[in-house]
Amino acid sequence: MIFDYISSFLGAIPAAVIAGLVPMVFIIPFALFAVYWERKVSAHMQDRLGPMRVGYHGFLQTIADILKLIQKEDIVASAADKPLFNIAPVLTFTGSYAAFAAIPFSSAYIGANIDLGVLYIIGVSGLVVAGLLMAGWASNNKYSLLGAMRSAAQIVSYEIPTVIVILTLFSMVGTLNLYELSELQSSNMFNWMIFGGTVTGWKKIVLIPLMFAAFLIIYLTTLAEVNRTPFDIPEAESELVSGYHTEYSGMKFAMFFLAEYANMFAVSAIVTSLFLGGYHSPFGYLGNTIGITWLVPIEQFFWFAFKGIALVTVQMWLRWTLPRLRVDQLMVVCWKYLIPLSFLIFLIVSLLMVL
Amino acid sequence: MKQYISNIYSALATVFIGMKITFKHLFVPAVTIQYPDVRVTLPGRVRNRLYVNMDDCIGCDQCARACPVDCISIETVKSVPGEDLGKTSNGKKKALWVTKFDIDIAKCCYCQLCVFPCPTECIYMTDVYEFSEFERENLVYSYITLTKDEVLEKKANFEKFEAEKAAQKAAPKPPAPEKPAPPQA
Amino acid sequence: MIEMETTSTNLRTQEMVLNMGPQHPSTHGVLRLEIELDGELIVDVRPHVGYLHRCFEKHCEAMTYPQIVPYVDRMDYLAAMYSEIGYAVAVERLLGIEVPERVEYIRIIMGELQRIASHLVAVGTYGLDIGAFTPFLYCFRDREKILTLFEMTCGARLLYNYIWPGGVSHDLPPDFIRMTKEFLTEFKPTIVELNNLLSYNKIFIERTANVGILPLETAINYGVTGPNLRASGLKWDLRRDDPYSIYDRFDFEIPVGKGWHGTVGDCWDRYYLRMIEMEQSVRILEQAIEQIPEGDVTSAIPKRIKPVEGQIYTRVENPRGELGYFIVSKGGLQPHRVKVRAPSFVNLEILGELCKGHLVADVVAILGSIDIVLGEVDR
Amino acid sequence: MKTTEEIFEVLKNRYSEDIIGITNMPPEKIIDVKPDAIFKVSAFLINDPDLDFDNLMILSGLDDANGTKTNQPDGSFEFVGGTLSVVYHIESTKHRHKLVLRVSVPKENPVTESVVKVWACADWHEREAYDMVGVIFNNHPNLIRILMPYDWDAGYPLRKDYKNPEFYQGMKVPY
Repeated sequence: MIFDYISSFLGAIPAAVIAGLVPMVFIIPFALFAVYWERKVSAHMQDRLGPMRVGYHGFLQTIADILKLIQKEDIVASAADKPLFNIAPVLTFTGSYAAFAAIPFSSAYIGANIDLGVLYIIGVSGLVVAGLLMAGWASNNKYSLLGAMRSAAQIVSYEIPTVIVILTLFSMVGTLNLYELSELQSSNMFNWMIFGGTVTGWKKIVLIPLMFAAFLIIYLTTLAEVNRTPFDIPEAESELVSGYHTEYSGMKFAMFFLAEYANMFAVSAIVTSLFLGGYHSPFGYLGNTIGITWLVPIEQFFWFAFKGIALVTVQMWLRWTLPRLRVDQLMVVCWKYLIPLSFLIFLIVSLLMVL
Repeated sequence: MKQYISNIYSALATVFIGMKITFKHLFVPAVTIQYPDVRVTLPGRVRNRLYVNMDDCIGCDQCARACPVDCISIETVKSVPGEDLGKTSNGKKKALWVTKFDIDIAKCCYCQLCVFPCPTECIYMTDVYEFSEFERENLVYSYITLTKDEVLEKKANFEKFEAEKAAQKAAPKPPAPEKPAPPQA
Repeated sequence: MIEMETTSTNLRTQEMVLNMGPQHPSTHGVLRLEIELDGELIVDVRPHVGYLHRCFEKHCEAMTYPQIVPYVDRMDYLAAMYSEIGYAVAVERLLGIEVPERVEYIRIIMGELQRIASHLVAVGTYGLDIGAFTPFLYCFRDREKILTLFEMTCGARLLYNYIWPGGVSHDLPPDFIRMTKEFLTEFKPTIVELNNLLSYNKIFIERTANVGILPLETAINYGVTGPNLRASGLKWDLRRDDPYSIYDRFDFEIPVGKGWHGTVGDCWDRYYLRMIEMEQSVRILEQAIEQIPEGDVTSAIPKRIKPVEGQIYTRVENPRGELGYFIVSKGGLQPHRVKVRAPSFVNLEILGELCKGHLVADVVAILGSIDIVLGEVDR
Repeated sequence: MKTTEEIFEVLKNRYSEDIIGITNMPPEKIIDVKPDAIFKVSAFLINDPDLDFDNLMILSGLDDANGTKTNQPDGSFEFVGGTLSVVYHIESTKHRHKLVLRVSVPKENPVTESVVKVWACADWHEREAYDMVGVIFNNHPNLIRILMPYDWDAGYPLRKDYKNPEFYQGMKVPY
């Protein structure tokens, strides 16, 4: 798409660079906004006001924070493994950034239109685990190590139900290409996968609760993959201080932070693309009605960002409501509840599709 | 199996109840205030920085003795007959020059124990609570109204008076000595 | 209790010593725990205290009796009113003086308000330890209201120096009764809300039920008191069992742990007991506010406290347990020896016993449920 | 409910050698016990069904300051001789009676017996008494300092003749 368009007159390599930088234009403002948004949401939930001093209602607070983080001294603990310590935040951020390549922001923009898009995203976010493990090991801190071990176990386990749910969808639509998946859910809100996709008749009625359950499962598992409450045990500030990034400060810490918020959006984007109609509007497009076709992709981008941010908001809402699970209970939730249930859904849906 | 399903149900149900509560609180007005712009009105009995009204102080040292952390230090010099120190607002006659009245407010524990024994109610706690300093020495407040020279003068006066008194005492015994006896420390 | 077979003899893993504290977000102050870990499983916990030692007992020996009161505040800074009540009761019994009726009522009102405030902190920070941030702020919002009431009365929000041997420093301000009534009506729905938000949450129950079970025998032998003892099932409350002040005039219940979601004496019981105790405190307050007589509050304060030679141990039911003062007088203006039986100090001893065999995350849950204040442990 | 005198009679009949007497310290009455007998007396007190003292409320060490006072030229003073005491306040949660026991040990050789095996909560109390007053409890599982730093070697702070050291680990005291 955008890559093909640019490479037609600039050549492949500059096109790749440009196409690769486009998500950055989105992620950094998003992260700045999301941090601000999280503070405000949490503050108002707790009868507070949150940041109010920098800019209108503290709107520029995160920019001030970033400026502060940039100015901070880059501290590396003397007993730390320096190369690993320095690579880890970059690797973590790379993992979450690379996931954006296959996410269709609108019908006109998708970084790379890969046929195995979903699997690519799942695979690439595995890099995050490597980054976290590196950070935990290289910090030479027991809390970091415990946090990293927990997060590795957690992320690896929670990928299983995610993939099973994706498999369920695959058995319904026969494609793992996120662009095609999004296109399948076009034209009508009830074509969204959460409402059973394009399947018609009695099957759809049976599918709706199943799909709803599948949506809940994938939302929970992705929540666990980005280490958010109630699954934030790798960071668990009350027991592990702050887990794998205890020893990080300044820009390296900011990298982890950025990666966390980028990841939050990435998983919400996946859930959106898979279940909530991707970039499609639930109502139809203004651009089509008034005949300006170039407005449609922009509207689509708006809808995509809107759905993504809405899901991110729900993540925040959960975080400021719930306590945290314990490490063994986390595994219990995954292995005893989510995996059997997702298998069950997978079986029923596959049977339905065969019928 | 029943347990399994009820676990799922109770987990989801309690999560939703919790989410409902937090959602309700999104629209509750905040209870915090924007501090330097908005300030709470403090009740009348509030205990913050100590203040001494030196016009009323008679230098009786009772507050310093009541203080559990010894943050008040008072030094006084007796007045010489003929000097009029005035009266306090509740009619007590002053008899001492207060040459030192320092409160180390950094040590103060705001317990108000110094306020109660004061016979003239000249030491009390105000509602000023913003008085941080960069240097600890600046937190030692001196309340005396006399200047340094005056303090020296009063001391000298008193010493002279003491010396005279000693001289008078000494006078009747032997014939008057050439020099007055050295003043007692 | 988690059973793991990996610790059997044929698979010996190296133990890791994790140093938790003195600066750690959930040790509630400067407590240092030396935790021996096998993976995430706890083999041993050794608490090290003393980081907040301020020589309270040594100070007392150089201080007159009224001067000790501000120091007493600084022991249990979350329940300073109650520390003062305990001290005042001890000195009064040593001197053998009676205090006016109104003073007793004021003390009970202050004490119960303080109990609510202290339990709110306990409950809120416990939520924080488990990972729920929001209930903590709701608790602090209500605690602030109580502190405002205290500020109206004596001018300070945290360290009051209000209850003196023989009386109280000020009479109640004119608005106090009305504002306390308002607070109580506002506060009752908050308990329900807190219960719905935190206590009955499935995740919270999973984290705390059947964790850190304290059997009654062990509890008594270790001298555990207060809500922790009652959660283990013994109906033992000094307000009723060793009455001081005028608690025998009020109608209130003493809740005991029933193992609502697990075993008797687990973390959830200890936590939930504090919730019920807040309700009971509200009950006492409502009665006390109705009954409070008029009168003078400073008349019985002795001008000079100089007890004869003797010694006394008195105890009161502090929000955390049995707060005892052992005062030895040799007939001077200063006590010969003051020793405090701080409930947190004694309750903290069972931590090592409770933690064995649990996970690291449970240390936080258990420590939070014991509800210690380090200022009182270290004195 | 039993009064101190009744319990004193019971103890006197059983351990006549080890019970010294009853002291009146108004408003409390104290039973004095010999240092080397406190363990067996307390074990009897907790095990006897009529007494059943299951709760040790407080264990406090104190310096009696009853030796001969010698003043030093620099204003400090020292007590030579005299005793240190350990006071046990115990009660029964079942029968609701209370008792005060006291053990006095000479300051030169302040050794008594630990009661940790009887009341587990005595552990930290005894460590505190050791830390502050310097009473040594035999058979205590882990008798180290508790509130003071583990390497505090300037003596026991709650003794009346305690003097602050000039330096602690190279730092001036007071700072």
